[in-house]
Amino acid sequence: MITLLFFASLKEAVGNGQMSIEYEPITIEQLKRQIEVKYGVNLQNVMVAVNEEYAQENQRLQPGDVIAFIPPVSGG
Amino acid sequence: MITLLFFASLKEAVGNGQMSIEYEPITIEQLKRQIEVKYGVNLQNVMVAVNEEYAQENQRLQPGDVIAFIPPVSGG
Amino acid sequence: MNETLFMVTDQPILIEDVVRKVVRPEAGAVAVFVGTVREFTNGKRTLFLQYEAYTTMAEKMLERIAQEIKERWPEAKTAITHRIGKLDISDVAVVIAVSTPHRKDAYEANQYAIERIKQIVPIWKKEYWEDGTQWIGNQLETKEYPDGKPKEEDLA
Amino acid sequence: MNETLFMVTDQPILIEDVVRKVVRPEAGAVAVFVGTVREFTNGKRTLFLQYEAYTTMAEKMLERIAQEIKERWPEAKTAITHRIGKLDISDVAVVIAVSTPHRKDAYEANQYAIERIKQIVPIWKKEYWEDGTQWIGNQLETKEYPDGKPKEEDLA
Repeated sequence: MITLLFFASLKEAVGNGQMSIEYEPITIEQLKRQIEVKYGVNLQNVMVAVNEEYAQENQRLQPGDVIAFIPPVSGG
Repeated sequence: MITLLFFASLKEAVGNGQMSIEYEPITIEQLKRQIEVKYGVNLQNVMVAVNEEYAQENQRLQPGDVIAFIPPVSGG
Repeated sequence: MNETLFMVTDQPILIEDVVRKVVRPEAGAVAVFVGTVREFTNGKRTLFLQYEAYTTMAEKMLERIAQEIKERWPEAKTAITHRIGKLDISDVAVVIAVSTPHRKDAYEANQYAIERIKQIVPIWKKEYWEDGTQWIGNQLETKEYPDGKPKEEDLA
Repeated sequence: MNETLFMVTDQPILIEDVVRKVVRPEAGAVAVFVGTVREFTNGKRTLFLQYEAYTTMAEKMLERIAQEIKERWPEAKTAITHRIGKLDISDVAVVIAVSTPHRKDAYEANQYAIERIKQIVPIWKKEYWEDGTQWIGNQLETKEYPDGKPKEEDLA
């Protein structure tokens, strides 16, 4: 299983902050395309964290990963 | 009357933080010379405030003035 | 002990508490940044804000910022608390405290911390105005993205 | 109200109190400087400090510094409290809070304030070491004058 987390504007667009999907040996880039198609969102400038660390687009998912989609932050 | 105030190291050197002297129509520079002679202190780099404002050496005393001798400050 | 140096909380922040974490005998200077909720931004009146965080990661990123500071200013000690949830005008959203032996380093390291918070810490704010709401989209608070989609050049 | 913005006190300083004086709806940033008593200076161990002030003039000079800040950063609001009397290691000696709409100004104005305090505010500190005491003589804390007589070039 893979856990997906969505925050802020993305959470509202997707309609859910957290969901689980079946594990597939794909890259983050490929996962982003899937999400974009499924939920009609644009993830072009959304950063992705894998297990609470920012990750590169070409990183491949591992079983059990927690994948967070992080729109531009605005804390402070 | 003129009130004289001494602080920090100067207060210790003069032995007193506050004293009154008779008014004389002299400048601050002349007053400094008098104090230096009387108490054996060096006021070369001591600033002088008249009525709580920094003053020039050539300013002349006025009756009732409060003259403060201010060694280099070290607050903060 | 270190875990309490970097906190995301839904409770009001006591500035005193954050500062106390970095005061130590070898440091004479503490630079503190207090970020409060501003009422007007570009002429538009904010009623209140809602902050949301990816809390566990946000605390990790705050700690990373402190590590980066340590690399650049080895004598610095940093503590940061960020509040989330509903915040009213003038409420304290973030407190950053950096202590150093000499004050110039404290100011510089503190400014570094707030800049980095706005770049890498997963916390978001939603503005509530009289005529609507909006997630604020980019790190420098100068633009809004009605659909949450910043342009590529804004993420450089 | 203004009179409480600039205080010399013999009581412990609450940082929260000083910051609260400058928080306001139009300001989103408060830069705060907290000066604490450092244990070691140039390798020499301080046991405690004694601060003395020409209190009425010192408060006037703090207010003058705030006016100077206002001239340079018109949107800034400044509050400063300086403690006097006996201070132990890590005690808070001074708190400077400057609020501005945007943070860069707050940091700059705050640094300006502490530099000016060390130049014009009539407050003096006496260091107590294991082997003696000394009034600290010049504004930049880099030299000592055993007899309280700095060289002319130090007052430039």
